Amino acid sequence: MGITPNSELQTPNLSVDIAGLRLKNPVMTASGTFGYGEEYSEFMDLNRLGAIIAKGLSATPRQGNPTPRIVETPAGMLNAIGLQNIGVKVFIKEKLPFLRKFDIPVIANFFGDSIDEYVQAAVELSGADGVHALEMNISCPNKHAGWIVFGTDPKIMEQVVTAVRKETKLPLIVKLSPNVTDIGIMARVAENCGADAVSLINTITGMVVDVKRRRPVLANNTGGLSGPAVRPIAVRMVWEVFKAVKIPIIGMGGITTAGDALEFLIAGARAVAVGTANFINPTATIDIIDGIERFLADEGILDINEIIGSLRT
Amino acid sequence: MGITPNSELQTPNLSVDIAGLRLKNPVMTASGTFGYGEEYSEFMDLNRLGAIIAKGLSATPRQGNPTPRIVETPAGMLNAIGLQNIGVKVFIKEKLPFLRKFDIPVIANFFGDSIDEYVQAAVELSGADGVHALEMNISCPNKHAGWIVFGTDPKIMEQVVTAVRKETKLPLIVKLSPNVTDIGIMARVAENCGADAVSLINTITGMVVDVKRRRPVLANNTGGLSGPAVRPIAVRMVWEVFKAVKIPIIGMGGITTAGDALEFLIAGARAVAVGTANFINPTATIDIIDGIERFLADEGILDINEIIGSLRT
Amino acid sequence: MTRYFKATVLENTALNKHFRLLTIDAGRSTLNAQCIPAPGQFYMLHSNSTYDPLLKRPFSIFKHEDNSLKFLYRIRGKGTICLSNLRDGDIIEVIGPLGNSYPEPEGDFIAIAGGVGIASLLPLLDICKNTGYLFYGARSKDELVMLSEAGALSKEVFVATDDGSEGRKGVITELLKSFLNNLKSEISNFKLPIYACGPKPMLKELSEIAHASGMKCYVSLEEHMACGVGACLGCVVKTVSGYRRVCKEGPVFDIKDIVWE
Amino acid sequence: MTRYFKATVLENTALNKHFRLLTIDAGRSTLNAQCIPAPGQFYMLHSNSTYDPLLKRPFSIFKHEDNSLKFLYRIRGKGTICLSNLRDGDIIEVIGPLGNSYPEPEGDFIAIAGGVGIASLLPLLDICKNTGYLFYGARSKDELVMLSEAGALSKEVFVATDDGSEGRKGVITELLKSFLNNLKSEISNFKLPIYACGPKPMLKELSEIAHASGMKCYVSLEEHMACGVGACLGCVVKTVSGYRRVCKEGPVFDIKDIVWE
Ligand SMILES: Cc1cc2nc3c(=O)[nH]c(=O)nc-3n(C[C@H](O)[C@H](O)[C@H](O)COP(=O)(O)OP(=O)(O)OC[C@H]3O[C@@H](n4cnc5c(N)ncnc54)[C@H](O)[C@@H]3O)c2cc1C
Ligand SMILES: Cc1cc2nc3c(=O)[nH]c(=O)nc-3n(C[C@H](O)[C@H](O)[C@H](O)COP(=O)(O)OP(=O)(O)OC[C@H]3O[C@@H](n4cnc5c(N)ncnc54)[C@H](O)[C@@H]3O)c2cc1C
Ligand SMILES: Cc1cc2nc3c(=O)[nH]c(=O)nc-3n(C[C@H](O)[C@H](O)[C@H](O)COP(=O)(O)O)c2cc1C
Ligand SMILES: Cc1cc2nc3c(=O)[nH]c(=O)nc-3n(C[C@H](O)[C@H](O)[C@H](O)COP(=O)(O)O)c2cc1C
Ligand code: FES
Ligand code: FES
Repeated sequence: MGITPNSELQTPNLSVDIAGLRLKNPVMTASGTFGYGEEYSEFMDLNRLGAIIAKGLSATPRQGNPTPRIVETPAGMLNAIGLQNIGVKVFIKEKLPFLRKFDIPVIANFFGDSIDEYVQAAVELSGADGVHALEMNISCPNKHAGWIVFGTDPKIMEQVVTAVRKETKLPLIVKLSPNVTDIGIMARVAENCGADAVSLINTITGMVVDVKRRRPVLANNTGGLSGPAVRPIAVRMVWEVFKAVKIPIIGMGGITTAGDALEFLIAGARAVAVGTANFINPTATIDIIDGIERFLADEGILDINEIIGSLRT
Repeated sequence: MGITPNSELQTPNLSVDIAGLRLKNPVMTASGTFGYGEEYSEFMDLNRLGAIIAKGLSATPRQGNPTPRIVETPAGMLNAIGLQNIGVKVFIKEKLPFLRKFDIPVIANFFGDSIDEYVQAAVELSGADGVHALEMNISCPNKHAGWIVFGTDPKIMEQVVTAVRKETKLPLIVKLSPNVTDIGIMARVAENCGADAVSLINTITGMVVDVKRRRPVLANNTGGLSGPAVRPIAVRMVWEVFKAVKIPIIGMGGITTAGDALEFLIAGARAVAVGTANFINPTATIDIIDGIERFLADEGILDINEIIGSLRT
Repeated sequence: MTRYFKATVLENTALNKHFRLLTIDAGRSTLNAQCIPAPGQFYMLHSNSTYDPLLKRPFSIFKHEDNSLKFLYRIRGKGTICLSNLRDGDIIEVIGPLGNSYPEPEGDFIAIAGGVGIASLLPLLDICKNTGYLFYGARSKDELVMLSEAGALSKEVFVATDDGSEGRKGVITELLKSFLNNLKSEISNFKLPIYACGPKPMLKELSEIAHASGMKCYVSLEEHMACGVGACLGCVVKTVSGYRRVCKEGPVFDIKDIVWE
Repeated sequence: MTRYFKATVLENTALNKHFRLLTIDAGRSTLNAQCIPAPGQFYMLHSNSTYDPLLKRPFSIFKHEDNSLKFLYRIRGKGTICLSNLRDGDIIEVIGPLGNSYPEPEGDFIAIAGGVGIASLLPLLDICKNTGYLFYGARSKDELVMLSEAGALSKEVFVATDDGSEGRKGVITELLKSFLNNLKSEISNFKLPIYACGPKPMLKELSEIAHASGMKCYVSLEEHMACGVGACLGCVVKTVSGYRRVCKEGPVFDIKDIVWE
């Protein structure tokens, strides 16, 4: 009798608050690596996740890039899916009903190739039942600004984040591009434009050459690098952003184990997202949640919030 | 009799010209990964190399960072050596005599934490017998500009490259930092300031956290990521620089096999440097040279210059 | 009852320099009713506990019996080299069975395999014993793995090798063409469904043969895959109705739907 | 006559859950006069043909005989897990022997090993048979690997374990201290050289003991290494004359030169 309440007391608290969302635990799925949840639902109880970040959506459907779209690299992979997606409307009609069945926040990731498109997608998603927050992927080229990527130019980024912020009351997460000189500056732009949180990192641009054919392996020439290979870069960037802004951070980039996730949390992320690791291990997210809980218990830490940003340098 | 001249004719030409240097083949050693040549001389005939790029030097000796200085990451490693070096004067007196015994270009890599220090190192190295070219490492913080890294700010970079260019007649290679939004712009700055070539990439800043101790593993907190993990990023950057400038490119970042080296050459590098791979395989450079020759022979390519920049996109 | 499990290597036999046959024990619980592989389905296999190679690799089910699954594979690059180093008792990670399967032929059919494509077609020949005309092409005699085994399950076997070391010299589609021409001259409205797995040039050629002859043709396609379960959109193929996932809507497609690029 | 070579695994024996003994065949040509390892020297080993783990790992020479080299290792992380998966006939890449070695004692000496530090000291006990007082500490009884083997080569053996499951309970330096105190009370100017290999806290403690007693003390240090040959400057240790490379000027240092951080 005396033992039960005691050991219950010592089950560490894993829940965190991000941008007005309360998460059971800090582990989400990274956009584009978990479909719309269905594909992985046979492997786990989706209700165990901190949140689902769904595959990126645009106002109108996109067919994406020709193939090959992926190529493996040492401890990583490049992808050039080209943001293939079913469009916001079909998502709301066909995918949200499935996601609404679960008791976890659904974060819709979206993008556009003009400010108008961003706003349109954000507005439509904000009106949908079952979308709890928006994640804005700004690693897309702007067709009205010489195809400069929104997220690599502070001014263009400011415009698009401001425009979206005005049109949605949902928590707004801005997903930062790592292909910049100073990601702290970009995070500050997002913060100043009213973002409720930032998430990072998106993929790092890379290329693999087929030497026999003298061609890039990917039909799109370049692709985005993800997976364990990028993790040290991502952890460093999370730490830089943690020092630069006050809004919460969702950290990602190569997280594969609980230990990896803890690196991000300690460096300042209030939550993490698991991407490429889902492909290798469909239950990666659950294993990571369990591992974090075990770590906290072993270390005698009662609340995960105690370790967030606890890095001593 | 008839066969010999024929097959001799078909030994492909591997030699390339960079910044006024003629190299036997395009394979060099990356600065900081090959010491001053001595350490690896027992494993190979140094005369077989295209060139040696020596460990980075400053005008005065540096003791470098506390330990741990290195940590392994997936398919890569972080280093924070802190540019420990014996200083230009000791290099000239104690290390150059050994290097002069070989019939290959010696490229001295140097740095400083102020423009004056850069100039001083460059001037002293330019007067030394046996230094054939200079490689300027601009991935160092500038103590007079709030410790902003020279190579991440086009204006600061312009100042330091211009200052050094004025003071040396030796071929000047500017080694670019990958921690920038647009490496093509940085390469153009180097070109406009009179650099004879650019080399890239230097390491990408990263961090690994010891989750038990809630501390970075490296005493310096962050370190530079190198090795196969970064290769796709490096190849992409070489390709971007190839499109941005006319001066030759020395490509590096994760090159471990002849196939890797060929990726860089095809993407536009006129020569390559092998770094981290030396640690794994002390004869990596020689294996790569042999492998490139075999590839050219197999493909019926008579001159390596035919494949440089031959990427079809 | 999950399609993600760890399995124990029972055997990993070298058939020759290039090919191996891997047998794994999937355990009783994982091979229940929902998880019995159908011909044409595949599994994602990972043989390594480090991050290089990173991704699982797709392999067609070659045979299954009780708890054991067999895969026939060709050693190509990093992933299959690691696979070839597996020894009895090693543990590998598996997702599967994945994808759709060959629609079951209603009577006689033609199976055309290019190289290791035989791995995907053998289970079909097996469940439809002695009703398939097998056309099997490879680079040379020693790359015609499992020929006698596949032959024993087929109604008739036609073989071609690039170097002529066994069967007709040349590509297997040429043999198929002359077979069809002969038959057509005998039977005016001759039609059999074709089931194919092999390299892209073979499949393209087939698409013309199928079109010209008006015969149904099902092809099993290969694409680079990351997830294998439909989540990453990495493995798509262009079809008349847009990009379709090889791992989910495929790997078997009706050849007339494919837009060759 | 190169210190970089491929070797064949002859045996990779599990001694218990944590420790293994690896025996490799270095081949005749690689173990010629210049390449015979001295006590304290080490080799860089790589057991994997992929890029993860990437770097070779340093291991002290434990024994050598004709063409064979033996390493005693503790399973820690990625690299040693891969090492533990090696089987007879596997090929591994080796650089060595590297670094300096223990200066040969002129008479009796003290060897103090913490855990797997015994691997580095055993060859010293071996070439100076029965002249070494061995102090051997470990976490518990089953981690006192090679105790009887090392004991047989020593003049006397003192054992301590953290949990008291064998020998004295506590740290081994305490045993050494009381040994020295006893002797000092008997022999006024008692001095023996100390040779040490073990975890940093033990070495720090030793540095005080050596300082207080005025005895010579040689320590073998461990640092993260990338190249092992002196090129990367990754493995330095702070000494009174600045940073010195553990792989080149070390791994054996005079303890009085070390600046503990
Ligand atoms: C549905 C399906 C079923 C398959 N069944 C078999 C089989 O039964 N037996 C067999 O030997 N092979 C089969 N393959 C091909 C097999 O997956 C590849 O040979 C294997 O992935 C090569 O991996 P690697 O690392 O050795 O080669 P590498 O060339 O080093 O691989 C590099 C990357 O390219 C991918 N890749 C390379 N070739 C192929 C390919 N042909 N198809 C898909 N991805 C490729 C790899 O998965 C990896 O991501 C099948 C492929 C698919 C899509
Ligand atoms: C000169 C020398 C001799 C050694 N001799 C032996 C020996 O005979 N037997 C034995 O069991 N161990 C020995 N070690 C320690 C051994 O090198 C490490 O246990 C091993 O590198 C751990 O690798 P890992 O990948 O399993 O562990 P991980 O902790 O996963 O390694 C991560 C990284 O840290 C490095 N690292 C971790 N621990 C150490 C350590 N203690 N010393 C140096 N680098 C470390 C690894 O090399 C790797 O780069 C020696 C170390 C040195 C420097
Ligand atoms: C196949 C694939 C598709 C992706 N699609 C998207 C996307 O649609 N929107 C987005 O913001 N990020 C997308 N990403 C980026 C991931 O969400 C994540 O930021 C990145 O992969 C780094 O995390 P990881 O290393 O854990 O995969 C995609 C990544 C991959 C690998
Ligand atoms: C241990 C180490 C030390 C290095 N020291 C220097 C240096 O002194 N100067 C410099 O310009 N680059 C230095 N570099 C960067 C390399 O020259 C090279 O640019 C980088 O490592 C990428 O190549 P790689 O992936 O082949 O190692 C160092 C790299 C490593 C790993
Ligand atoms: S492999 Fe991921 S969708 Fe098919
Ligand atoms: S490990 Fe490179 S200098 Fe010692």
